[in-house]
Amino acid sequence: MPNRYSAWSLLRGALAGHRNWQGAWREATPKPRYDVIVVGGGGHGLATAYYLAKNHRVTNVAVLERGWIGGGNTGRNTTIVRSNYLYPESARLYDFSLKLYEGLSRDLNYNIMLSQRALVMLAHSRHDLDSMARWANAMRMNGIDADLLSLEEVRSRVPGLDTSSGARIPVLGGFTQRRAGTARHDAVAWGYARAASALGVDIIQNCEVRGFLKEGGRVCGVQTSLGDIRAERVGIAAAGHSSVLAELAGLRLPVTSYALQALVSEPLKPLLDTVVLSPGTGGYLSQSDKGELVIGAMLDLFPSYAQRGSFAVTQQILASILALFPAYARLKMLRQWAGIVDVVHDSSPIIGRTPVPGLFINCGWGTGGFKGIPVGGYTLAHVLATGEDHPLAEPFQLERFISGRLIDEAAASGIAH
Amino acid sequence: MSGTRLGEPYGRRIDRSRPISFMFNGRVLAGLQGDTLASALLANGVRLVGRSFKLHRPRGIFAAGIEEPTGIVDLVDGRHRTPDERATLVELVDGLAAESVNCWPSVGFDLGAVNGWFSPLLPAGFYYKTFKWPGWRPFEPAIRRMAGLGRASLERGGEVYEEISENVDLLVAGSGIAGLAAAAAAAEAGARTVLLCAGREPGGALGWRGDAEVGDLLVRARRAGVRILTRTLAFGVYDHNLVCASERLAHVPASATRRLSERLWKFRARSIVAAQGAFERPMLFPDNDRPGVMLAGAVDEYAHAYGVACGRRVVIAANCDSAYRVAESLQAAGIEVVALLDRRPSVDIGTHAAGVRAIANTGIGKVIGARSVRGCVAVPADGHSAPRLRLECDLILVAGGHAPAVHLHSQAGGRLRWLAESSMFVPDGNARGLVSVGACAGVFGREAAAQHAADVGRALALGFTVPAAPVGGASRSLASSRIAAVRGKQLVDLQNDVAVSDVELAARENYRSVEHLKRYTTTGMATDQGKTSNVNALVLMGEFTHREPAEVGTTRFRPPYSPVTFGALIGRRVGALYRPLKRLAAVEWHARHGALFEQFGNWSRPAAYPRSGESLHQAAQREALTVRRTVGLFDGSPLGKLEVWGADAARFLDLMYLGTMSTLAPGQARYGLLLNENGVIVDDGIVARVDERRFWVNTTSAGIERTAAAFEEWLQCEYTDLRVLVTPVTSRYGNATISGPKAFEVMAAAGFGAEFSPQATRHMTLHDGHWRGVPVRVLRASFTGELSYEINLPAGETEQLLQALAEGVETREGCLYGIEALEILRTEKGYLHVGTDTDGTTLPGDVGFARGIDRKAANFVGRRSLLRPAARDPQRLRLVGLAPLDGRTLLPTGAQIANAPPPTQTEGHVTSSYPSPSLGSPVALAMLARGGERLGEQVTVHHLGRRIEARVVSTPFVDPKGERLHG
Amino acid sequence: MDNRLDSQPLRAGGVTVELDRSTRVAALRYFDGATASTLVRTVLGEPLPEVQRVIRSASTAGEPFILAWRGPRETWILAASEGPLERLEAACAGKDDVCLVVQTDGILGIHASGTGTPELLRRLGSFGSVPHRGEARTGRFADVAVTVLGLDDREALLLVERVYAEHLLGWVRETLLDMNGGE
Amino acid sequence: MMQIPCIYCGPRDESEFVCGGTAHLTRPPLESDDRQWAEYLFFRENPKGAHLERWRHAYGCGQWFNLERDTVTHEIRAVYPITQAAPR
Repeated sequence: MPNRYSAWSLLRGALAGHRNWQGAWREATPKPRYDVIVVGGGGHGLATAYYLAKNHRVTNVAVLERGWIGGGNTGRNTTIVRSNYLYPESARLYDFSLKLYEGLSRDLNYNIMLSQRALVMLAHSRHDLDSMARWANAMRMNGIDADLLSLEEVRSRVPGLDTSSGARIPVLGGFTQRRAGTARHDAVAWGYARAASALGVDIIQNCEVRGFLKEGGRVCGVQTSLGDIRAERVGIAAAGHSSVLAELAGLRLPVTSYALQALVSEPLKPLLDTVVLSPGTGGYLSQSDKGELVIGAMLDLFPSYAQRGSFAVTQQILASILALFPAYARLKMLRQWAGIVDVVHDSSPIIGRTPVPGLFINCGWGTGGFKGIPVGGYTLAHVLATGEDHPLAEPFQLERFISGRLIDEAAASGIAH
Repeated sequence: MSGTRLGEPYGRRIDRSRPISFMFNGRVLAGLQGDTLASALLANGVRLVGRSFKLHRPRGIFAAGIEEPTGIVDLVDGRHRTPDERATLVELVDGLAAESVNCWPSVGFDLGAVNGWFSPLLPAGFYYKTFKWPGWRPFEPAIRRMAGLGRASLERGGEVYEEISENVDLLVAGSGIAGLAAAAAAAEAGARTVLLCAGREPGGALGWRGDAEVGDLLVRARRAGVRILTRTLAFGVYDHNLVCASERLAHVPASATRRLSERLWKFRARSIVAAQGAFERPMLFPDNDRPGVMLAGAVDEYAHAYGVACGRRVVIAANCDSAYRVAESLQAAGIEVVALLDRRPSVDIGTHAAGVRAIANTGIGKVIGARSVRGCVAVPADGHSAPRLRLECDLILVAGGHAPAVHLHSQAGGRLRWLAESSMFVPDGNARGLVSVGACAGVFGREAAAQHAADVGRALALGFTVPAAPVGGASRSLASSRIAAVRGKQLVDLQNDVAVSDVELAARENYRSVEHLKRYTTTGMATDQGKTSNVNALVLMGEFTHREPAEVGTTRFRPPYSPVTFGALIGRRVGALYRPLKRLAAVEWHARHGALFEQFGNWSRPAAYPRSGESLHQAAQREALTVRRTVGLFDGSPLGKLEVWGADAARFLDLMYLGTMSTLAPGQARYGLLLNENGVIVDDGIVARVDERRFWVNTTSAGIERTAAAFEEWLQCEYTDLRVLVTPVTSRYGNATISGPKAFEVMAAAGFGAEFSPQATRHMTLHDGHWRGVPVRVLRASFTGELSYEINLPAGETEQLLQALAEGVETREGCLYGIEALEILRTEKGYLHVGTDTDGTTLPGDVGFARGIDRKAANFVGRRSLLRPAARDPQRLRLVGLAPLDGRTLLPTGAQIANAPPPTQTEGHVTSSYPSPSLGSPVALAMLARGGERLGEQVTVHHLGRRIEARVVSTPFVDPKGERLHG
Repeated sequence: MDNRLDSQPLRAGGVTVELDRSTRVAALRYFDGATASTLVRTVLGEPLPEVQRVIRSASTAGEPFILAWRGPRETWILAASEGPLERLEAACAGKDDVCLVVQTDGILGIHASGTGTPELLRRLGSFGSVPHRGEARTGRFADVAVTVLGLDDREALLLVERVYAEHLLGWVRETLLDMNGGE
Repeated sequence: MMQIPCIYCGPRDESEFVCGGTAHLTRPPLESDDRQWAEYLFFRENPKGAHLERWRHAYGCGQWFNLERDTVTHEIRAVYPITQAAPR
């Protein structure tokens, strides 16, 4: 067990010049076979390995990461956690995830800096107010906290917002989920990696999966840049590359990869202490603990695997934020990048079995993957350990695209989710 | 005093005859025209400029350009602030006021400095190991107040921005000797060439030394027609050779007055030349962050360009031959070089400086002075082979080697390789469409750089293959300048307080990837993005994990190369111009008649016409009642309008709509639903046949662009053999809608002939005619449930028609009515409002439009999806009428329907709900599971904790048999 | 609302911009360009313009008009008087392969002339959408779809759907305010 | 931001266009089974590399056309009419 993290251990470390700390996770080289292989060392993959070991005592597990753990979308998102969903199936899934987040720092003994500073969604028309009333009531039906906000309440929570009557994008009020907020994305990946490694999971970086081993049509391992590795069951949790891996296994997914951009301003003293989302303009932002405004908005709407993002979309993203916060015009963009997200038609994930025996998939989270890390890992671990879908994941199977039982949150709420 | 002005010929950029006064932390200081804030502060001997991010250690000016990590200030003008400005880039102007950042109450006495004492408790990533109980939130406010640098103001200034695009043959980014040589040669070979110079004058490092060859190149370039843009920095290389640059125009501090502040340039270049030079690497030694430790090249630039001596007695810590040139240059300027401590063994030293005491194999073991350097102690590299040497000095220069600015090459997708002898990453071949020249290509020999750059310029202009870069000339430099034996905090990232011990801790805890190193320690994540720290950090990680720097590698280079103002990136897309807001042709007429405008989609339209003292809702109640009783006038111009024409138009519309349109006779009209391929309702509207080959199609005002695009997509991509042409005409026609029992009376009074009487013009028919010589297209259709005519005419005539009809409406105690009243009227009739009652999951069967699908021949859009299991699920939500049991309480829109208190499974929600002025009781529509079978059932409606009993009722609520409609 | 449609001409930065409300506009729609071209030649004496080209009626012909390419199956006809459009509409009656859709009032012209015109257009449009002389280019101007006719090196006609005219004029006004100061 | 070669108007900024996703999908008849219908609507190859896709010049001539574009480098290798069969 690596040393526990606490104020005391930090004090002991200081006295020993911090030479006493062990590796956060073991640098492992692949063994020839495991019970389970998880392809993808991002938040979802590492959480899957952790819950396999913790919930199901399956510890002969390897997480194979092409580059460095947390280097895919986990390291590229705007770190927002929330569960303001309309449909019961999504509400249960994402609120279970938020509940796991609420206990995660203690569970992993690693501070993921969960800051439940509330989400404020802005209403720009009376139609928006009506749909937010439906949203808030639906969430309460699902047992999730949600309240409407008057214009005055929005003004007090969101300084710098242009709420003047002549504003091009008028603000009439809003809706809030108090338990929503942000978490430090890197810490979520490293926290899960450390805890999984401590329970026996092998975390193998710079190991790219290039093919699948099959016997009688059943997946029994993978071909990698570090040689073949066999396993009873293989789970894919590699958002952005889900289709590439599925194709290697002879499987076609209802997924298209798009770049989702994010950008940060230079660091500022505290300015904004809540997460703000504007369905009308598509823009959302929060201020990180280091003081940078972390900004995101719409997708680059053409298929891409390039983690860059189009300059024209960067301009639209900033225009949507400055339409709401004109005074931010003089702030400066420090850095801009993009993650590659799996977009499916109904913007809901796919977690469970695939038509290929022995192969399981966790993908399709679209622009909402970070908030889904704990439950994505929890439910993929369940099906990898038991062969049966977890009840929470039961509505989110590949089959829904054939039966038409889509769970279309974006369409229901009318925003580009 | 440590800072003073040098006499002529030093200070090529300043004008000694034009003094400038400015404020720093409330103190009035004097600078000169041509100074930067940094050079002026240094000239005034100001050493303490700010406080570092985490440990609040004292910080001074460190560099002279965009790589400045510590000289960060806020510019202040009353309520306006411009945060996080690099003092090295701020041009000094009269009245400029700057303030230190990240310190309270003052930069001299900063409470945050207490962090310095606890630094052993604050190693990299300390916050991951604690603050877990009772949770992070309680600790967060204090941590956030400590972090961050500048303060943003919530006051919008008067500055505006613009954007310009330009095609060029060759774009050169960087105006040193290499950039100028490439540009001149290319232009002379006939290429349209633009040269971007980040500073006020081209010339680069040699320029501010007054180098003659650079002067000649500049003349040649201008003569050959090179367009030189100064104060313009290329910050990003994007797809297909797009280079974005920002040009600084105004230097007056932010204020309320309007002025064009910055211009965004977008260049599409056939080829790009990167010539942005190289940064200087700092040296690693204890307390190397004290104010008074500066980059050697920067101090040389302050002397030559600004005539400022940053100190009187200098010690240089070197790991590169460039230190010797700087030593000679400062000696010549009358600044005493006490000693040059060269970290390298003598065999690596390729030059010497006349009259300078140089000691090989030696580094700095200790810096004396907390707030400002007062001296240092030299120690041998192996720690014991020579005595420690105390040196009195007021300035320590660091010359740790060079780091080529490979940012644009990397952004364009270029690869890098490690040049071991000079310990630097250089471009490995050229990226697609971008060639690097000069120091950023690793070519440091002056002649080699100029020659290669000229060859590249000519080759690119003439389309020849580009010669490879003659990399070299940067002398030998050790990868690591650290001396193992010395103790004390040695800073790698000066702004984020990342020390050598933090890199060691990262290695020990297996955060060994260069990306993990960056994110765990935050080195390279500050506003300078690691321009002076990245190489030292990755070399150290290599040392601690027994890997070569090439194996450790660099992190990804992301735009922007240097931070860019948000406003400059979006140009004119501000305020009203953020997104087009569509207005009615007769907008002023409506305003004169008391319209209360609101936004509906991207339209601004009258929500109601409140009379004095009336609220919006009271006005809407009155207007709705008036339409039922006498007559109302409504401006329907935003309605989407398409002309669908051709021999196959009828067949095509059968493929697009749920219902059958091909059976319409000329003059007949029919209501239709449009689905997407998933069977979901996306739009609705009336289709009327004008003649055999021409249809008039109405869509919702929000759905017109989507519907027109969908029709074009089907015609161009799938049904390519159909002879149909679709032409949007929304803006061509104004639309005045007159509705109510006296509707035709008003039309007649306005001059419309008997052919439009209710008897002659039946419900759901279309008639073209004339009114006062103007062509009109009259459609008798109703969204209010009353006798109703929609009169379309050329948009320019709308106001004349409205005025004529309004006179007739007034004499009959009618009124103008807005969207809110229309919503009440259509809800009373139970008419569907797509997007309000329906959402992205509603199928036609859910709202009573399932009849007759199987009788239809055409495989219309979405039809196949209606056969899927999910579409036939009996549990689907159906549109129903809902009325409160007590006949009084309004059922709130968005309320959920469930027969048990939350949390429970919801059975539906209220979609539209209004008090009905005609009935004197509330009417509502709702989507309810198995709605069709639950007529008469009592249900409970839940809204934010309140519960209201209601009953499922049939619709329409008013005039169920539609006698008023067909009268 | 400072940028109402009926505002006076704008003069700044060496360019005059005027909203032209009198032009008659119609869209000629067809399946095959050749047949439509012969019809137009017989009625108006000019063929249909090639891709992204403009044809201006000879000065000698009675009522002047402009033909502008708008797409492979669409050409716009602009005229100061009703005559040319009415003659075309009559010629199309009964035809099953070509038709005329009147767009007057639906499409407005914004006329820009003067030495500053290229500088103005560069600040509204982007690569490839600013026309040279004799060209008709439709592109993204001020974030809306605008068809720009290059009437002369220093003269252009911007054709925009009426509902977007106010937005385009607002963008032009802001640009001219700053062109006075700079360039 | 890419530069897309419109088949009629020539190269223009990507912000003038709308991408219509994978090209050469044919709409199955009404009698197709639920799986064939799902393949048409949802399941995509989503290649990392060369991709045949549809684009529309929305802010220009309004026409659809096909591109072969690399989804990693964004290099555009071919542009051909919407009605033409896939190259190779």
